[in-house]
Amino acid sequence: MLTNVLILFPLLFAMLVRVVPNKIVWSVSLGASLFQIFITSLLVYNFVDSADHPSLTSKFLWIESIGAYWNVALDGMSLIMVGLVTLLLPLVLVVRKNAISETHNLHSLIWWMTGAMYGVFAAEDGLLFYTFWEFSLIPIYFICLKWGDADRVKVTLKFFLYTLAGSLTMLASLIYVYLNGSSDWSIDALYQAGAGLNPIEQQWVFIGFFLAFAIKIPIVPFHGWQPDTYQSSPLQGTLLLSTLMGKMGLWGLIKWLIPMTPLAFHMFQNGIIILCVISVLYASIVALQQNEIKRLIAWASMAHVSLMAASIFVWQKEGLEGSLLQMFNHGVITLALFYCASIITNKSGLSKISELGGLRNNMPSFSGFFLWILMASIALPFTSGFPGEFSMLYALYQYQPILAALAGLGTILGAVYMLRAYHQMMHGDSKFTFHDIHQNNKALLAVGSGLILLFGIFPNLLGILSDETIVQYLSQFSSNQ
Amino acid sequence: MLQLMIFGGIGLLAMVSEVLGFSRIMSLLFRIGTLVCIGSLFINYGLDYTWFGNMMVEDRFSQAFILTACLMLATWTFGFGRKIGEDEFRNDYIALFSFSMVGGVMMLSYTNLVMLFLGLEILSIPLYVLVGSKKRNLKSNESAFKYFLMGAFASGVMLFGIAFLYGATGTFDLHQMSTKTITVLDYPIFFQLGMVLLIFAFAFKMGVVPFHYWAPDVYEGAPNPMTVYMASLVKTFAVASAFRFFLLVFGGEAGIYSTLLMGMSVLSMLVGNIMGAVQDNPKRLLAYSGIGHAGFMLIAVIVNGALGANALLYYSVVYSLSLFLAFFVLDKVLIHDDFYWSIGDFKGLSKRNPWLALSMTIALLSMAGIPPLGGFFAKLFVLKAAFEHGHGLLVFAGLLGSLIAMYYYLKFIISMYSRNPDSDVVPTLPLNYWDKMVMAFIGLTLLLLGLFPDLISVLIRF
Amino acid sequence: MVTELLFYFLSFVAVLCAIMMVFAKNPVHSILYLIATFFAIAGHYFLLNAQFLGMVHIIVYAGAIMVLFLYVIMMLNLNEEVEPIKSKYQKIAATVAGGLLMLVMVASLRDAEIKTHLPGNEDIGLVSALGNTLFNDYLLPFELSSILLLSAMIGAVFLSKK
Amino acid sequence: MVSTSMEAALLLILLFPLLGSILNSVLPKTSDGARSGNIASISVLLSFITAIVLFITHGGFKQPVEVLLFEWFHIGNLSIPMQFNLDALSGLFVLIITGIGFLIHWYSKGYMAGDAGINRFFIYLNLFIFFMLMLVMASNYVLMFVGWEGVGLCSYLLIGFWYQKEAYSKAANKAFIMNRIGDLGFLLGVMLMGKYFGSLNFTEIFPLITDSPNEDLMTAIGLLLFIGATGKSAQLPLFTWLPDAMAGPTPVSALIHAATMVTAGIYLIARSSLIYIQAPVALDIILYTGLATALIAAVIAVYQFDIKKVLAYSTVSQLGLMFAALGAGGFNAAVFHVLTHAAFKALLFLGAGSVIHGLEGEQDLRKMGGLKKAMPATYATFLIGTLAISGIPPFAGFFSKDQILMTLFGKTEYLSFGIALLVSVLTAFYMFRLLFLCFFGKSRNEGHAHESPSNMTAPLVILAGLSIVLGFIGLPHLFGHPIGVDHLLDVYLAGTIQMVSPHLPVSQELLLMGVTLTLVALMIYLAYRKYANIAEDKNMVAPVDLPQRIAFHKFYLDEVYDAVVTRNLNMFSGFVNKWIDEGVFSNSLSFTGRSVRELGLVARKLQTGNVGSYFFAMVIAMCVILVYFIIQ
Amino acid sequence: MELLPNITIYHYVILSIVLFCIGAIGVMVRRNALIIFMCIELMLNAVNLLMVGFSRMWGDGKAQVFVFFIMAVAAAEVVIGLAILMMVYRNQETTDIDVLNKMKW
Repeated sequence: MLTNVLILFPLLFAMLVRVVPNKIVWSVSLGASLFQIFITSLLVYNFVDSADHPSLTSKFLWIESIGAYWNVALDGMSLIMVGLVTLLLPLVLVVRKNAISETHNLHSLIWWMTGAMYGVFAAEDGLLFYTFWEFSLIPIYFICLKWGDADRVKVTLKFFLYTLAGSLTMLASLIYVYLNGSSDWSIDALYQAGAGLNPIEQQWVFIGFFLAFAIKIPIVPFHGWQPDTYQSSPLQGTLLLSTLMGKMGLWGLIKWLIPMTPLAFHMFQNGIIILCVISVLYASIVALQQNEIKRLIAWASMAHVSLMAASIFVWQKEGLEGSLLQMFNHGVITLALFYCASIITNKSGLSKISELGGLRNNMPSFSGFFLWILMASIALPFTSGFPGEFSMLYALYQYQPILAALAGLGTILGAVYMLRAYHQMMHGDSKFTFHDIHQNNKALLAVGSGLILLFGIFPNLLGILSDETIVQYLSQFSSNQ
Repeated sequence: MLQLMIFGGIGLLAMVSEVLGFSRIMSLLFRIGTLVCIGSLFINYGLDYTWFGNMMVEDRFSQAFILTACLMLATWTFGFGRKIGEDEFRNDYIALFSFSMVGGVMMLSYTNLVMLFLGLEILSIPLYVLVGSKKRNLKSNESAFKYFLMGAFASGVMLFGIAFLYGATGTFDLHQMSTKTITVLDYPIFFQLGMVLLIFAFAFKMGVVPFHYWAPDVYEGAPNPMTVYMASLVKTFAVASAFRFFLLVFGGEAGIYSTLLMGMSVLSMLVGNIMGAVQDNPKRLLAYSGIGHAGFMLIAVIVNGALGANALLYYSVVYSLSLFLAFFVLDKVLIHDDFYWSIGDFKGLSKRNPWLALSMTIALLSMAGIPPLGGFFAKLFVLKAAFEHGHGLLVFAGLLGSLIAMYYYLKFIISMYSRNPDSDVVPTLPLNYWDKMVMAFIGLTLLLLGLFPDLISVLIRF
Repeated sequence: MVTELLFYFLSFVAVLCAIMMVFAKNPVHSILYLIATFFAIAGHYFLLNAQFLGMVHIIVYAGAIMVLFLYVIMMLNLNEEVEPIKSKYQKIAATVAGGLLMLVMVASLRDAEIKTHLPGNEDIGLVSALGNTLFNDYLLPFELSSILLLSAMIGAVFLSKK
Repeated sequence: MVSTSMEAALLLILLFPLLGSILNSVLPKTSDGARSGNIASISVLLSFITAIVLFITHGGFKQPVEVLLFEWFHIGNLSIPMQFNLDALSGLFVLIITGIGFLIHWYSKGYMAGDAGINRFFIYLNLFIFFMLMLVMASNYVLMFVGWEGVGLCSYLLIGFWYQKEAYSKAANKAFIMNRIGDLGFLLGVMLMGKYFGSLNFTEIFPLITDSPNEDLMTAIGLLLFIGATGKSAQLPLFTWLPDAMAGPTPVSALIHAATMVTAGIYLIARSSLIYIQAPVALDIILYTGLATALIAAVIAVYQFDIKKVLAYSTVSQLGLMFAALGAGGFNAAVFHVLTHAAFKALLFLGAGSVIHGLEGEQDLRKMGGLKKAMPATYATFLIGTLAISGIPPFAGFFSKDQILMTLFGKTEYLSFGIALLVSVLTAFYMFRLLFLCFFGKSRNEGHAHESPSNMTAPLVILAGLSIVLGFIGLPHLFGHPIGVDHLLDVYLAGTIQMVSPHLPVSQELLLMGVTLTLVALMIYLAYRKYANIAEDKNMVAPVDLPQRIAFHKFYLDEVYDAVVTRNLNMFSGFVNKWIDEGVFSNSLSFTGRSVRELGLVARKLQTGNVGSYFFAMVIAMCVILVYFIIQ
Repeated sequence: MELLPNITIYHYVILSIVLFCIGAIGVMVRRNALIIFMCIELMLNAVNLLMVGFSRMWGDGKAQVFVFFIMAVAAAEVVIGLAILMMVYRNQETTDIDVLNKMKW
């Protein structure tokens, strides 16, 4: 029941916030995000109390004629994702809070998106999942369209159509699975129906789903929309896209794709892991050439999420644990990175790495935060980037050592492009005259850095939520395979 | 039958109202009539009637479609009726609309080809006039002219088809024809030729490729309320009558004829949307999108049966509502000379009037099939039905078409939200409460239908 | 035998006049050719024992409709050869397309080997027989066709109002 | 958890430097930075004292001390605990790190005085100590990797300490990235262990190894770990970062790039000695890599003119020797050399720092000379350091180097012994060249050299003392046996690591020592002849003939890497970016979009607006469909 | 009495197809809307003829009744069609379809 509140409150608030006066909208919606934090902590508490606590699930008949239910449930895995959304929501709300027009519209869209994402992570019903999945596309599109930079029109068009194309193939697959099942959209029924399909059918269903998720994640060669979109979006949009939206795709892999098509999964597993590893390397190599700071982070992020996808596809406890951990932490790190990028861009008015330089002279404390976040991004131990990355590589290693080694090259390349960029932007003689960042920015960065440190040293805070669930979840499907 | 009489009666009353001096309450009467129709349908819902020896049969299908058609008409009057009601020729309009509704009702409940043909003509003839009702407007003239010529041509084709069907079976009654087709046919060749020709005519009326040529030109030139009427209600009548024909004659998928329909459907969804992608005139664009949607509805016709009926009903309702909303906004925005309409007129609409922009967005997203708006379930039902009958190609084409359609819907949205208004337009577009109410009503209905699609599908469970 | 000859004669006249109608330059000529075609068709009706229909046909088409056409032509001053000729290619293409349609339709009757002779039943074409059918089985359409005509009337009046 | 004071003390060793670092970053900055220097030094000193106390009270860590804090994270069933332990080996390293570390902190207070970033400097330096301690105190490989990467980070930060100079921060990047390459090998090795042993704790892995030998597996693990070591300890082919790392402040070079961090590779391999003794192939590879590195670095060192570069190459060369010792199975010899090397190389670096400080930043040997009088204390200590590294008895270097040579000789591989001998002879040559160029002859510097302040020279003196005495804890059999002190270090380390204690016949051993010493003395004489009395720098311009030039340019290794790796990588990524990503992916996307548009533009041509053409099109469509039906 | 001994239904079918297609050709060939309209009337007549033929074939009057309706419809269409033509002519002074193509693409 509480889960319903979690999902529906943001959607409701998205409407309410439009009528809040522009002056106080920021604090009101921050207050509401505190409410979400409260709800989430309550959920976590309930979950820890008992894994099948009644407040975590809710099921009503929705569309009788086709057997669709409002069926939401949270388990250890989805709680991590929900936690991520909840945690990042206030951060997304407060970044650059004064630098944007029509704040209440923006907040409304962010809340809308948040609600939809909760729905995606909690849905246990195929139709509901798809509904939320698509539903989350609209607000982010509008955010990018309305507040993006000069290229936004072309870029967002590409983004929207690209992701929609994926969604549509997923829709086709979903319907197909549903039709071969027991006229029920619930996830268990779909699992059964999917597993009952013959290999050829499963392959097609798999491809349909995979396209949707691969585009969202994104994995090369389905990434065409990503760097442009990250670059053109306003900061909030970039944050939502990079930290949360890509996770929806990964979540889809875990929750929807692989369990539903076990045979096809076995057929494609190897190929897709190889594809993901190629994607890691490809993204890293292309990142070497980037001169736009946001693009650089976009490519780096792509390398990371590809690795997550690879490790999910290993479909072992190690991989799932690692990737869930990393999904969470990558969210935090990427948020912080993009925030840093926006600070640099706003302070200097430049976004080309080669045009910047010597910023460390101007912004010593910022440079410290930035370096720490950057190190987290390249998975320095004791940052939150490390445990997940290590686990994922480890899982990949269990699967095939060569692939782990190749994916590991990505971490080397990561160090190369990140440090090179840091060097070019921050080091050298001072070129600018502005001063260090404002206290508010510092506070925000401190929160981000603190989270990075916290989850770097105590990654088990997340592990205790998900471990049990993962074990159960995997054992549920081991018989199918 | 009752509906037939009510609409016929209103038409007659409208004719004589001028003479007898109660023309002022005519539009009220029209509305009351519509409501009475709705009420009567609710009262008798689910009861089957047969009139005049199988000339006309009221069954669940026709009742569901007539009911929704009346509801759509009520909504249409609600949204666009005022505009017409202020016209000096309002009684002519009311008479023509009533008569065309008579034709529509006939097309929804026919069991005899005579009724189909007459219904089609009774529907069309007022439309020819209504399309040209802006008598001084060159575009309106031209579109009436084109619509008339092509419509008459299509009537000829249809009649030719009916003649061949008669030649093959010796009857105009669909039930009898059905028994004949199931058993041995005397003249299979005539039957085939007749079927094909009849399908051409249906295709023409539905506006599916390759008989769609009239649609963009006519939709563009017709006055907005008429365009909406044609694109929503008339299209529904056409598709539903085709559906009914296949339902009564074949009782389901129709073999090789279904293959033909499939081809048309695929072409419509692709060609309509691809051509829509290069349009700049909003009305034309929506016309092409309508061609794509007709392709979707045709899928329901192909699938047929209860499944198809449900999908078709839902689709037509949602599509009509979306179209109402879109045209309502269009009507408010495109107020200047109609030869230079373009999507550019929507520039910065969100700044000029956020309500209009929001409504347009809802309408477009619904048409595109984004959940949780009604359009999503419309597409879902259709695609599900197609998949259930193993028509993967249709699903593929449908999805591809939706994707292309999204592209040009986004052009509107981009224009509305991401551009600044031209300096020479009125900075704000005022709306009165009535307008807002209409938009809110339609928009919320679309949302409601998306959240609870069963609201519609209960109507048609046979 | 006579009727057979008559059939071919009437068919010939109908087709010829139809072609002439299509290709005549002067609209008035077209109308006259069309009237001739109608008469030939009426002849067919008589041949098929549909005497009443034949009469009605002549009255409605030749008498009413064509006169209306003629009247409009006069009113609009279209009786001169004002129509610019379509380009030759368009004409040829159109003719070829029409011919193709004809060919295809005829071809679609390809394997019709049974030569169905037309049975003789004189009664059906008579007024009383038709009246029975019309007012029993087809009462509803008959009544509804009044609405059709009414709407045509209203439409015409509406369109001709200034 | 922490249950005894012993364990608490162990944690304290770790925590003091971290606390120092945190304190320094939290407290507001002072203008001269004296306070931060004090905090930093004291924290390390406290660590050192704790370590000593622990060492004494715990009987030299004969029994390892372990503290399990909590489970850091786990991968499936593989648990990675936050667990620290101290045994003989790590205890020794802790002492080196904190001891030398303290001295260098102390020295840095003087050296860095007045630098704007002194506060930051001490934060980094303390952090470095923390991570270095973590590296050696970790009880499993992952935690060790934390320290491993952590010191890499600090090294990065400190090399690029003067970030305004782009070259410096480039050098920092280079160091970090090269280390990363090695780290990947390390990680893969760790994963391989995890896969086969189901654990990464030393205490759990090592028994398993001895229980079930598996040479192939051990070789694979050994080689992977060694890749990690080559990065961190600057061995071929990844050593080029270390000379560049001299961009950092000199104390950093002394602490990180000579005494401690670069020996982490030795520590790693010594720590994993159980693995290596089962992997002879891996050992051989280590041996030859070490020797090759040592030789090449020594040759390069002969031709360098930058005082710190000479020392850097010397470090590489000495590390090579240590690896050679490891490769020969002499883990104890390597550790011994680490110990002595830490003392005298720190001394040399700090001495060089003192010289540089005295000459106000001058590092070029060609512009020094005759400093003997101006900087007597520095000269004296530097001389001791030089003697130690050259292997002159009774200085520390003599004993450790001797042990390495013996170990190699004991392996009866005369090639490797010969190379090692050559290296140690070359060491004497280039070190004395350095000494003569720097302190002898006439001054070639315009400025007025001055002696460094006492807080800089005091550590020098202490280190000089250490350089003298440290050797005696590893007296060779030859000397130790008669007086009953038989190699204290070996005794201390026994049981912790595998070791080889070669007992050559006395005569043979004496002969070897004699030969070595003779050659060394010859080299010193040659160096004296050539470099001691140079007044002008005219005959010391960059070498002209080809072999010299090659050596001067470090065998063009950087250029080769640049040409082979960097440039190709850049070209490749440029290619991928331009042709694949933009060329194929972006264009195919926009092509799809465009083609839909084009299709629409073509299709709309059918919509001519002319009714006749519509009829025509419809009739054609009808024909087509009917034809289809006829064919059916 | 056998009125048409050697004339089969196919004769009528083919005749009406021919007439229908001539109508269709006319629709395509001509530019004068009025003539096009007349051609459509011709097509309707071809249908009528076919209907009557089939009516004769089946010996059934329904088709002839249908023809009445067709005539009624034709009449209504003519009325409307000519009214539209007049309206167009009033505004544009032409009934040439090549001129009445303002809306296209």
